Amino acid sequence: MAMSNEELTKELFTPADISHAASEKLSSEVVSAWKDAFRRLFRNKGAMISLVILIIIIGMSIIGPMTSKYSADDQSLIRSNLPPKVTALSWLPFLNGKENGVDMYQERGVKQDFWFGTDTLGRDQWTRTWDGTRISLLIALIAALADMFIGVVYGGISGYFGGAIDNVMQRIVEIISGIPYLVWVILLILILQPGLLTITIAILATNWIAMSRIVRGEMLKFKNQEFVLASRTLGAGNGRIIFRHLIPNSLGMIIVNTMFSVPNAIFFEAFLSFIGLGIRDPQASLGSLLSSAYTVLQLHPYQTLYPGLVISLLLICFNILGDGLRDAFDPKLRR
Amino acid sequence: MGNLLEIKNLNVQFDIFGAHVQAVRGVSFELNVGETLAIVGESGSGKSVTSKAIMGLIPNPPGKITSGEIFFDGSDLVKYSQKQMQKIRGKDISMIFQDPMTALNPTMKIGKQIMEGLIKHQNLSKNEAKTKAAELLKLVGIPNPDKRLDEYPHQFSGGMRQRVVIAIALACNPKILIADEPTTALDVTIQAQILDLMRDIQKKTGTAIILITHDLGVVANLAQRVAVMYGGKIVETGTLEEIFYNPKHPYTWGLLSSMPKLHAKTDKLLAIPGTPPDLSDPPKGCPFAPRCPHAMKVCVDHMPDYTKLSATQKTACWLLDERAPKVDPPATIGVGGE
Amino acid sequence: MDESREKLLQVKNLKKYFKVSRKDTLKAVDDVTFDVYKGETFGLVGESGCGKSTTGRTIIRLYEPTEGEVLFDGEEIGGKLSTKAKKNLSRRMQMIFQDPYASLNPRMMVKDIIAEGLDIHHLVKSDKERMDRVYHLLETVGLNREHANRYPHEFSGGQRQRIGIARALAVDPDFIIADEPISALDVSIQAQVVNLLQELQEQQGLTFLFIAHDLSMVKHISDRVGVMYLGNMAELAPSDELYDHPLHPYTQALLSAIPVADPKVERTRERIILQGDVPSPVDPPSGCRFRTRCPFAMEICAKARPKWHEAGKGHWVSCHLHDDGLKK
Amino acid sequence: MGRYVLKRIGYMFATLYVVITLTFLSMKLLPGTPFKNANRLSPVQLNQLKHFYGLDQPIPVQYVKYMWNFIHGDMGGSFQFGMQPVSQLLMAKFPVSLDLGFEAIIVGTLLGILLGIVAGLHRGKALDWGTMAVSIFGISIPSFIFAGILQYLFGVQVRWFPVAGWSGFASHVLPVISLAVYVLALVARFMRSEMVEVMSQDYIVTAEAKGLSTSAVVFKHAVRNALIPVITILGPLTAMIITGSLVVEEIFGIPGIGAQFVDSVVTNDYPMIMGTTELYAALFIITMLIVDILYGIIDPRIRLSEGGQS
Amino acid sequence: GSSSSSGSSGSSNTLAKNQVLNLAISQDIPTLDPTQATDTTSTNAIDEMMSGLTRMHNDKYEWDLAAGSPKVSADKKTITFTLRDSKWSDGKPVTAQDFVYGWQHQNDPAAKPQYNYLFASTGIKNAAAIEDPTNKAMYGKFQQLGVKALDSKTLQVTLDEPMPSFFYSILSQAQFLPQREDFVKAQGKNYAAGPQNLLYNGPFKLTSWNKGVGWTYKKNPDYWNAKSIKLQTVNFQVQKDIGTEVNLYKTGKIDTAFTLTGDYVTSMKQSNPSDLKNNLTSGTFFLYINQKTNKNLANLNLRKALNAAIDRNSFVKVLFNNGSIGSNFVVPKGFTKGPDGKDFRGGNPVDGFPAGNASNAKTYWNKAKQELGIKTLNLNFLSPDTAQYKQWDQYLANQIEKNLPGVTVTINQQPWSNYLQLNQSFKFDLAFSGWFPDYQDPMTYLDMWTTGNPQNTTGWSNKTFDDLITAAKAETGQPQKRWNDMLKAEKVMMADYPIVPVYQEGTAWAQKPYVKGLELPSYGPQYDFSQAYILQH
Ligand SMILES: Nc1ncnc2c1ncn2[C@@H]1O[C@H](COP(=O)(O)OP(=O)(O)OP(=O)(O)O)[C@@H](O)[C@H]1O
Ligand SMILES: Nc1ncnc2c1ncn2[C@@H]1O[C@H](COP(=O)(O)OP(=O)(O)OP(=O)(O)O)[C@@H](O)[C@H]1O
Ligand SMILES: [Mg+2]
Ligand SMILES: [Mg+2]
Repeated sequence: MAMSNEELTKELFTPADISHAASEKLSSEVVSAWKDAFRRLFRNKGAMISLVILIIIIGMSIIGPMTSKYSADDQSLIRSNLPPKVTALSWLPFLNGKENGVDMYQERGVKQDFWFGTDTLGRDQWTRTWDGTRISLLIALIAALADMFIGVVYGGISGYFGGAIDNVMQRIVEIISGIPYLVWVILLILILQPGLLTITIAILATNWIAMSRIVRGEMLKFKNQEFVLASRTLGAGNGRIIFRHLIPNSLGMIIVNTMFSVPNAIFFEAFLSFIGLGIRDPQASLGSLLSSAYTVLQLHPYQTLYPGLVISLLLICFNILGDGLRDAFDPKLRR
Repeated sequence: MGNLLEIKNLNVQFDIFGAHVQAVRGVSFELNVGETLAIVGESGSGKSVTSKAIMGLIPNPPGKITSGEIFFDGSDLVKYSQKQMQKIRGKDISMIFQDPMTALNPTMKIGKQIMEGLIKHQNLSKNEAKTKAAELLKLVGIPNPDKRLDEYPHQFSGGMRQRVVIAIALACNPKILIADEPTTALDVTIQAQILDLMRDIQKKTGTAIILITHDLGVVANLAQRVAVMYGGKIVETGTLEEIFYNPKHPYTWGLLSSMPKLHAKTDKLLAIPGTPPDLSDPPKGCPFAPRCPHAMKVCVDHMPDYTKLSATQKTACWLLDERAPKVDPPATIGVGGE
Repeated sequence: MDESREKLLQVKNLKKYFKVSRKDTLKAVDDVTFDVYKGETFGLVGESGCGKSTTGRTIIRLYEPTEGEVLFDGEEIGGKLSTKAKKNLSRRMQMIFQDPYASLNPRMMVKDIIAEGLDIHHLVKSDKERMDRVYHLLETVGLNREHANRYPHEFSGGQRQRIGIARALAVDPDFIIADEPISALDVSIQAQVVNLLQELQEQQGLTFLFIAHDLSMVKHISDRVGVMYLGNMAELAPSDELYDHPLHPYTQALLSAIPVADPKVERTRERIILQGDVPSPVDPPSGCRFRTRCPFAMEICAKARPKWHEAGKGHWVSCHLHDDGLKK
Repeated sequence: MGRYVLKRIGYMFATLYVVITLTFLSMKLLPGTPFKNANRLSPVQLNQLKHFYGLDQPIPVQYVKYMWNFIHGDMGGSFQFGMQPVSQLLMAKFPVSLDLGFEAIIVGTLLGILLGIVAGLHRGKALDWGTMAVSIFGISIPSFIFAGILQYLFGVQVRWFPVAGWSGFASHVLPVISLAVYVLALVARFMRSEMVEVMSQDYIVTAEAKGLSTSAVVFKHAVRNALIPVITILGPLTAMIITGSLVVEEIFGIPGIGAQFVDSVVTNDYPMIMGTTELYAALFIITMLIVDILYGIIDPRIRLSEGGQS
Repeated sequence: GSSSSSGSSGSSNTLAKNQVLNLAISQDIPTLDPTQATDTTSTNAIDEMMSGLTRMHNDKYEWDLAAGSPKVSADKKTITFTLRDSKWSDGKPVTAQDFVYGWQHQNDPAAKPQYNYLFASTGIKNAAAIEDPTNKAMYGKFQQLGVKALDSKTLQVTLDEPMPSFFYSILSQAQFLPQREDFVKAQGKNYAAGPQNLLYNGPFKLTSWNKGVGWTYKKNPDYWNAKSIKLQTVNFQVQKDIGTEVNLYKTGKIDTAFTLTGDYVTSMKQSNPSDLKNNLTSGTFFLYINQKTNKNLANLNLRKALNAAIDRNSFVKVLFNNGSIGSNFVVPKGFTKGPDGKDFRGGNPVDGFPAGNASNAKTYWNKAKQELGIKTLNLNFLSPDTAQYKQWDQYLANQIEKNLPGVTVTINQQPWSNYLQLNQSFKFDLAFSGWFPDYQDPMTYLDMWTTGNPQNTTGWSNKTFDDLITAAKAETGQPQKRWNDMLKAEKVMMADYPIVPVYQEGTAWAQKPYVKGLELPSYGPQYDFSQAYILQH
């Protein structure tokens, strides 16, 4: 109506050549549901920042230890409990190697800088922190992977086949979850030997329940969806239905849940370390670093600070990324 | 009859994922006391958004009224604060929603859900409200109302729930009742019950009704005036007879002829090809142009003005321009009117 | 109808019960009998929950029938089937689903959705052949080649429904069960799909079982119509016959309840407004299922189940009012 | 309802029985003996001690004996506590843990619900962001670090609260906070997403269309419905609290059962491990039952007689 | 009082009106039943509340209920004590019969005693036979134990062997206390369950015991020596976490913080330097070397190399900082004095037998490699899994790996019960362990290393050593010769290095300046309140 009638020429009033195919045209780009989800994820600033931080932390856990000439178990009591020092940044109050105003490096005659300081046995906290990060991540990874597999398989079988199989499998889950997992884990660790493997097994033994519930729910949700029925009327077998239809559609939830089970594993290992059932010495994990640093929290707070910072960052990032993924995969938020 | 409600050039926009969905684009209409106005149109054409805008219930974010006025009893509701709107909602204007299964709070007793509005707007005591609620249930045809008040929605069938929703909407004798697809989710036999009920009630209370639907049968049954929406705009409006027997917009034609006739044998339905426009990137010209069998070059880039065809009928189509070629409506149109 | 026409599908006393709890059995389909002739469209109508979908799904073997016989092309397909027979059946009998959003796997490309049947039955030898078939099918349903590499969520409801149809057509079936293929679509789009189905039937000689609750559409598309109520078949007749001379009180009520898109007709119509709701199929009324809402209910209706009998030529009904014994 | 509860209680005992049996068997897999001074004993003396406590009998016999005594309310004596009856020790310490956990759950849940409501109602705005930051922080700091910092800041530095102990209101503050943070964080997150979900439901629009005030819509309609899924995490949360309280009890010197449990596991104090496990399991199962019953109370759709959620 | 942390005002010399001492302790009292007590917390508590014939004070025994030196027969096998007048807390006198019952009860299988082997170690007549389940004739016949009440004030003890030198000091232990038969029987299952379920005859009475929280002693006015006791009240609260204990101390909630280690000592040194005290205990820590199942470890040079590889001085200074000393000996410093009045460590080298330094270690290791024909060696290092051990284990393992190139050490931390099992079944190469004395005599450190002794979990066997120990055991009549034999035995043993001695434990504690006279003896109970008092502050 912005246009006055005069500007409209008679010529405009002839039939337009509008093909109906044109109205069926789609925007030019091909977008899969996955791409769509990831695109939404990429638009989520929080999740992206978390992802970047995670990648940096993972990178540091691999290259971090190499940048120090000290290995994780390189002890020297002369270097015991040195505060962090970075000569280039020594104008910063917490990177000047001073504790209570005394330059500990001078006092002990230590020339080398320790960026994150040292622990009581004189080990380089920088190396140990990144080493520990790697172990913690490894625990998380193994736990998440296997948890994913056990949980997915268990939940998948239970949900897909349903009926009596489902009934029996759900009773078993009920009993397992009727026992506080802490109890099982501790007993398990005692019966086996404490260490990386045992912790992993212990986490596995109980962690998958949540995943199995979710996958079962997904199976129940999808197995009677019309696209699955359609595939069945086309003569598809169980294998095709499970691997072409059900799993791809549940994968979003599986990934999201994994994102939340990763921090759980890290957290749990830290807790085990605190009660003395964590990783085996002299290996370090973030949890074991924290639990030994905790005793000197007031005396040498920096020993807690750096592993604490890394573990918190890790958990925060995984959580935010998990939230982001959940939003990205939420069908309700899709257009 | 004075204008009870007058909407002028309403625009509503939703901001989602970087896109701006222009759900309603310059909608104007008025509603008179005691009449029933039907708004029909394609899914996504902005019917519900228009009605929610009247109620002041556009979720914000992501939605907002970008411009326009909604005059109710002479004052502009768009300018009202939430508090002021709360005084109007449920009392002067109330609303029934499409899906009776989800429109009731599953954890609250039916009685309480009906009483809430009464207590708020009519300052009734609890007991008075309860008595009134029972009366309302009776009015909408639910037997045993006193007992039923203490039950939960899940103990009601779909048709009964829709009656409860209607009872809630009618509780305070509203001047306007907006019914957004009140029967779409119901079976035909139940639908007939509900339509009957609504007509009865309007007779008794004189409430003006805005009936939103895409079922032209329902429109024919209940409405006096009709507005046809397409792509966020009202493309044609008129009385029931004008729209059914003398429609001028090709979309209205398409709508009417794509319905099979129960009493006349049609060989082939007249389908409207294509799909409705994407409102996040609405067409510059007539939104129906891409699907219109009579589209002209002008339609693509220029939105037509309304042409006043009678005191009551207005149509926005370039075909009505004197420069346009003469086009006849499809043969099936107007058959009922002989 | 011509008695000599070949029966493609025979459903005899079909029953499908679901166990919903330890004590309760839901009788979704309870003793339903009908035939579908080659090349015709058989319409199935009824209110929500009356067992239309269950009937369709039981025929196509998504559900095991509880009781009864189903013969397809003269062969029994009701009981246990060999894998080969099942596969064969799944080529000849196909289904179109109601919900255009739920019936396409959002994680698969359109070409893979359409070609799924081809893959399962190894109907194509090369990738090129496969793509050719897909393109052809897309064009058949009025879409174009570009759409092959798209994902379902990019399409509108009508387009999706057409993809669903293409998928069903891919295996060259003889018989298609269309379970409310248009209920979820816009009025203006419904016609597109209905027209498409009719065209396909003409071109390919398909047979349809068309399930819907929209009687006007069913009447438009079907040759014969069956009306279901609460798991039972209430009435079955050629569509014009049914609409012009409904025998069963339920059919009559149903027909009168449909609002007609014509103000004058609406204003003058006499309606039969049924009271109350459909009873639960877990605990259906004794005798005639409809008696609780029937304006003409008699004593006998509570006691005996009305017989399924032919009241006129090709006009079947199950009602005591029309029972020969009672008519007198 | 009554029958359903009875059935659930039946299930409960069955689960408990399995727990007891499994714990008993795993006990037998634990290496070592429960005798602390075993290094000073000759093998003969050691065997003698084992004989005193019936540990030399075949496992089935021990099992039957244990079950027999258990049914009769005798859980045996604790090896690390000079054979003091386990039941007495548990009764002395368990209430403290229960108290701590209960306070933490209450505080954490209430605050978490509140925060979740606030965040959910201000979705995408600063308040939402801030609340969720607090919440994510809460689940990202190991509780022992958090407890240590709280103790140092508020116990040693500003001295508002006692450093340790479990007597009087002031002494509860720090441990309860340390433990409640996690609960709060988890509940807040859940509550937020439920609020967002519920606020977009049709019945909320219906309520708004009645002209109810915003607070009435939120508190009378939204919160109750949003609470339903939140209740389901209370079960797993009690389990979390068990782990958390173990740490917090140790740091704040709270005479609860947590630290005791680890000690008993480490010293092979069989009767004590069994007793504590049984108690934990019972608590856990009862919580689940309560949660289910609560579920039915809050959500009328879930008729308990129909078996509730599967 | 909640005065500020340093308490510098507490230098007055007047006694405080309220003689109250507040303490924290890492563990609740496991049991107050003398028959069940095996651990220090229990025995300490029992010791505060009960009196036996003797009482340890300043590392020496003093006569407690024994009125003075007993009559000792010529063969030193019969000892007759006269009891002084003293009362139980219910007013009844303590009699010789109470001792007889107490001792017999300790040997009654029905009471399920856990520490009764002390009677056999002490040589009480028939004790060994009564305690031996394989001895069909005597087992469980506690009536045959060599203890008799001649009258209510006279107690006669008969021994199988001549009286050992530690005889009087061991009599102070919980196992040798009197118990009242009527009371024990009346209480039955409830005996010692709480303050009301006990009779007291010692310096303090237990007035409250809140399980898991703490307990309170009040001075016992009926104690025969009550006038020498100044403290009115001692409060204990249970705190497992040392950090919390230190915080409690700093905020003035407790008057003494015990068992400070490394970092906490440093922390205290900064905040309350003048409050810090330390002391040497008689606990020794060492590594068992398993040469029974690991044949490489049977090589002397390898064992010497292991001994030389560890820098003990840095270890104790940096990681403990509590007065612990590096050790190269078996019998600890300041534990017992010989007949000549000289400390045992005065007889053999005071600081032990030189183990050598890192370069010696390499030399030994090279020799060992040659002799054994190996290049590398992996050692399984068994240790208890208690928190403190973590750091120590890592240090020791690292020292060995660092100074003996080619040796790798795998740390295997196990819960105590499992540790014992693995240790006794020789499933380790090196095992970290500590030893606390059973009685005040070097023999408690030495005889365990004899061939076939169950505590000798090294597999080391040396005839000369065995002979010297046997001789010394028989020579109770010749104290000096016995002493010399024991000195010689230690020398023989340390020439063979069947173990790697690491350190002798010290203990550091912080004590407010107004707390005086609190003793932490090196042998006997952990702390001794009998002389403690509180100054005004
Ligand atoms: N809350 C919302 N957020 C984003 N977009 C919205 C929202 N509500 C409506 N829209 C958009 O506004 C447009 C008009 O929607 P509206 O609900 O008014 O359609 P309608 O005509 O009522 O259709 P239907 O017949 O399907 O109910 C649609 O494109 C829809 O996507
Ligand atoms: N898998 C199933 N398990 C249990 N009950 C079922 C199942 N499928 C259908 N039903 C029940 O059977 C009855 C008939 O269902 P059906 O889906 O066949 O009805 P319909 O006529 O297709 O209805 P609609 O028009 O709503 O699609 C309903 O009451 C339904 O709840
Ligand atoms: Mg709408
Ligand atoms: Mg259906």
